[in-house]
Amino acid sequence: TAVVGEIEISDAVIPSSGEGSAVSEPSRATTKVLATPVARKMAKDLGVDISTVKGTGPQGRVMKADIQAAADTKAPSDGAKAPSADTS
Amino acid sequence: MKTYDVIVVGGGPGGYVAAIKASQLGSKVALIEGDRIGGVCLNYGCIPTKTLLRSAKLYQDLMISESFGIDIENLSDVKINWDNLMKRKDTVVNKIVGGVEQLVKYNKIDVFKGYGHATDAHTVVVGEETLSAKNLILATGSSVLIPSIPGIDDAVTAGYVIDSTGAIKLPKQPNSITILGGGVIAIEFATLFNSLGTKVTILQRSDTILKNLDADVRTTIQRHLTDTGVEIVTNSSISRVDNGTVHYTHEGKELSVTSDIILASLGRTPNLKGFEPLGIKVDKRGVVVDEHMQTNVKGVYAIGDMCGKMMLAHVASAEGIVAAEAIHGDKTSINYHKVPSCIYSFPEVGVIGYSEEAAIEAGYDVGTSMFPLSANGKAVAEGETTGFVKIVHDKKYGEVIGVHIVASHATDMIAEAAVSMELEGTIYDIAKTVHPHPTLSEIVMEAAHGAVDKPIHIIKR
Amino acid sequence: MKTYDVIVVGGGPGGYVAAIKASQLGSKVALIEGDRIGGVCLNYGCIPTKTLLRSAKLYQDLMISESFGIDIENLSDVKINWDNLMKRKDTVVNKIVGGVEQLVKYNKIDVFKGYGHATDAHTVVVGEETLSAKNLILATGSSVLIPSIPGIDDAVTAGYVIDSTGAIKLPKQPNSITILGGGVIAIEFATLFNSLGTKVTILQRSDTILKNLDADVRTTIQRHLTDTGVEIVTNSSISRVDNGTVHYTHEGKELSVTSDIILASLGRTPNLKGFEPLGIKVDKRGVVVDEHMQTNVKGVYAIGDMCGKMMLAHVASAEGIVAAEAIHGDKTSINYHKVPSCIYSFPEVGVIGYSEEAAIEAGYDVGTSMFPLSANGKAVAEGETTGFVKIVHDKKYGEVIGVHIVASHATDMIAEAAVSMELEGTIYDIAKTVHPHPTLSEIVMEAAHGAVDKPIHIIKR
Ligand SMILES: Cc1cc2nc3c(=O)[nH]c(=O)nc-3n(C[C@H](O)[C@H](O)[C@H](O)COP(=O)(O)OP(=O)(O)OC[C@H]3O[C@@H](n4cnc5c(N)ncnc54)[C@H](O)[C@@H]3O)c2cc1C
Ligand SMILES: Cc1cc2nc3c(=O)[nH]c(=O)nc-3n(C[C@H](O)[C@H](O)[C@H](O)COP(=O)(O)OP(=O)(O)OC[C@H]3O[C@@H](n4cnc5c(N)ncnc54)[C@H](O)[C@@H]3O)c2cc1C
Repeated sequence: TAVVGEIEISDAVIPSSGEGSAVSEPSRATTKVLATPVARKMAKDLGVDISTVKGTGPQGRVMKADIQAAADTKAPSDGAKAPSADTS
Repeated sequence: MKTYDVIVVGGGPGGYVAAIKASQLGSKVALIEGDRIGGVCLNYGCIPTKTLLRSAKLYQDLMISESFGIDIENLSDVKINWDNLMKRKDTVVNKIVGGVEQLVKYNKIDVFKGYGHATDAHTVVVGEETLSAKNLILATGSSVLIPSIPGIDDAVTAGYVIDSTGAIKLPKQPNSITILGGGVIAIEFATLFNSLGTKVTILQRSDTILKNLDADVRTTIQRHLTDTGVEIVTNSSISRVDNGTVHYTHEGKELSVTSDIILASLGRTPNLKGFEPLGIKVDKRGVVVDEHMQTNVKGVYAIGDMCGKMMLAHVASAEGIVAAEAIHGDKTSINYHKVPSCIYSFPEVGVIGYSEEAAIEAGYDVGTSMFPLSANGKAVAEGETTGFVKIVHDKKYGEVIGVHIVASHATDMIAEAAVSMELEGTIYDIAKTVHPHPTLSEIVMEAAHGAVDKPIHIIKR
Repeated sequence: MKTYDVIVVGGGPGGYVAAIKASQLGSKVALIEGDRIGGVCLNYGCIPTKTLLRSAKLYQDLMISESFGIDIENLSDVKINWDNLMKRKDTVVNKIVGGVEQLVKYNKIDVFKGYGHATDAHTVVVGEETLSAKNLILATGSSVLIPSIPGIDDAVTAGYVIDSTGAIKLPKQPNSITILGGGVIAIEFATLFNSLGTKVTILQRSDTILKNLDADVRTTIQRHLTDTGVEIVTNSSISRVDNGTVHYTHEGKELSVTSDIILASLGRTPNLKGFEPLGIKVDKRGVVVDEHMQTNVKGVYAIGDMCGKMMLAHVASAEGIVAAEAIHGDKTSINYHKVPSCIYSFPEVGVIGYSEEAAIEAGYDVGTSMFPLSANGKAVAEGETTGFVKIVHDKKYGEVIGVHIVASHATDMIAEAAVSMELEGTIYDIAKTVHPHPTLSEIVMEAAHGAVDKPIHIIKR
């Protein structure tokens, strides 16, 4: 029989062989916060712990408006504004 | 001896992008190229094939122009001018290669013409020159693999068997072509020649073309190719080549097919010659690298086709940027599950992430939703209704983990999926996004609606 | 008297989608339509124009097929078959309208044929029937506005002046056409007729066509139309119409243009007849609604063109879903700054969000980045290099707030921007997303790179 190369150029998907998929297997064990990039940046900026914010976007995604609202409600009482480390 | 911060060997889409990025980040960069800047992609791959496919699509549309209300008195007055086809391809390639040469120059990169070889991890010799640098980026690409089939060497010598580089510069249009292999490149050439009126036969060893793609994509493309006249023989085992004749067995029968030209598209192998002294680790896919593209040898990086991860130009470029950034101290990486790939068949294919099968295998709680192109207004208006979109999602959060599009503009459409996945978008986000009417992209939204609940524009029982 | 949960008046893309969504959410729904299901969009707007434009594009490509390596012995043997063009358009429209009729039926919606009028907020009369419902969704759309120009009424009667509905069913191809107005519809018809070889003149009152669009888009399209033979007269004031002749003043001079046909594309006005008893508030754009599409009258909703927010089919549909959801108790809304709109010119236009001017006016700290299509490999391969992408972002977090694309496939490409903006994506996210090569979508990534720092593929001084 013909010897056919292992490697096919521009082959669309990485085969699920060990080495290939090990590169980038996502870690799916942890619960994550669905949030938009802008919301995350804003949370860091305004010292809001994003994991405590209830998202109003699709499927509870935290949107920038949610962070703004969280920052607005805590701002008057909370003068210290400890910046949150959570930037997941 | 000339000293640099970074030496890049190979000027393809991996190497030249790595060189530009490294230079933009402040490194002094040398780029060594033995052939032409642009590599396989610009000179023999992506660009020439897409240029020819553009003409082929026009020819195909022209043949059915009557159905669009445009009459051509004598269709036999319409002729493919092979010389002009080739000339246009060369013009396009030269223009783009010239542009990249300008870019490289503008970015103050020293270019050395010639094939380089390394004497150690910091020294590369090219012609009379010896260059030294702290970091080395290898980007030498891959070459066609001609398998050892009895008779094939003679047939190559006699000009019957060619590779993709030969296929884009044929002196005249073949009446018939046999394509060995059923990967992406094979399918693009099948599309090209079939549309231009050449009789095309595909001999595929396994039971399907385009293996690793989602089953729905595979079967749709296979059926469409067959419907438009391409002969596809799966489960075929080639026994011997005799000039233009390929002998093969299929379902226990000894068969043969004779054609003007045989295109071998059976795989590629990494270009490693001249780098043996480095002792870099290689497995059966290619050079082994960590997530920042560094090989087992410190300061030696490898990117692109030679690593064999996903043999695509944009992957080579993205890896080039990762390598340049790593050298600069920025540790970035690529999630290959978020990298799109395309087939420029008619209709086109654009896919990203997990196929349904692969997602199940990876342990996701998989949901899928499909929406056919035939229910899309723009597709009907354009008269191109073969295709669909299929969204694969993780039921946990509704995160989109795979998108598979077959549609006339699928290669443009897949960017929406890529950016959605980069942003960890869910089916809810895509469903909520207002898509313009009438566009093919509406099917993406409809499929997302279908995944969430109910699509508007289909009868779903 | 028949009783429903929801009565929808008008079966265009606003009304039929609202009806289907309401039914999917469990309501008993009546849909009243005086003409054909599908409204302006399917019958006289989006679909027929795009069907004709498909043929026009093919004809245009065919005229330059030699440059693609395809020879046609006698270009004069290529003829537009106007009857077949019209037949194809009708076939496409009927197919899609038939599909929507099926959908409506499948979703168990009672359809009443005829023009309805309301006697109060819960009662609609159509023909012999009186229907009652707790909620009313008005979706009656808009009609062409023929301005009062001396002589225009006679010219309408004589068949010289037509509207867009007339323009898609001309009995034969005009040799020349004068288009009054420079909005999206005007530009699409200019593209259509110009590509088919009709002499086109546009008379525009203000100093630019396509006002409200980003200045770079406007000038690119205006220049391209002019370059391809369309005569555009801006700052023109029409004084009188005399059969096929339009008299106008331009830069103080009295001028005139005579053509076979005059297309009036000067605006549209909401269809409100029959709903006067409801006392709904209307301003100069149309019916006034809150963010859930409710009018000032409780239980009476209005959607689509009659509200005059963005006169687009996908906006009407999205508003229909919002209204149906509001009735069902889900308070959703639309952010109109995240709704794309398209122009099917050659090249196409796809835009979303703020133009540079509008963003500055709105008080953003505006950053912009442009990347030209001429530096894109796929565009060169396709021979269609007119265009660019322009990304407008808020410098604070890099959020993308506007994307403006001119490119042959811009209408497909804008979906990427739409989903990015829906997910509050930044220029960093788009730059990081691996885009497939070679595609037009790479320019989006390059522009994002340019916004962040430096693009790879351009000489940026
Ligand atoms: C027909 C065809 C069509 C394709 N279409 C597409 C497509 O549409 N989209 C897509 O994404 N991909 C496509 N590909 C794949 C794409 O071309 C490759 O993935 C891409 O070129 C890999 O880039 P690279 O930089 O790793 O290597 P290459 O592009 O192969 O470049 C390597 C360069 O290194 C030079 N070189 C090698 N050894 C040395 C040395 N010792 N010293 C100096 N120089 C050296 C070579 O001359 C070459 O120029 C196609 C490939 C083919 C064959
Ligand atoms: C030439 C042209 C091209 C266009 N191209 C595009 C495009 O490419 N993309 C895009 O997004 N938009 C396009 N538009 C705009 C688009 O057609 C409208 O925005 C869309 O149709 C509005 O939908 P609607 O449901 O609000 O109203 P309509 O589509 O106007 O539907 C209203 C319906 O209500 C019916 N009706 C009215 N009064 C009554 C009554 N009293 N009783 C019963 N029925 C009634 C009418 O018969 C009609 O069918 C185009 C428009 C034109 C004119």
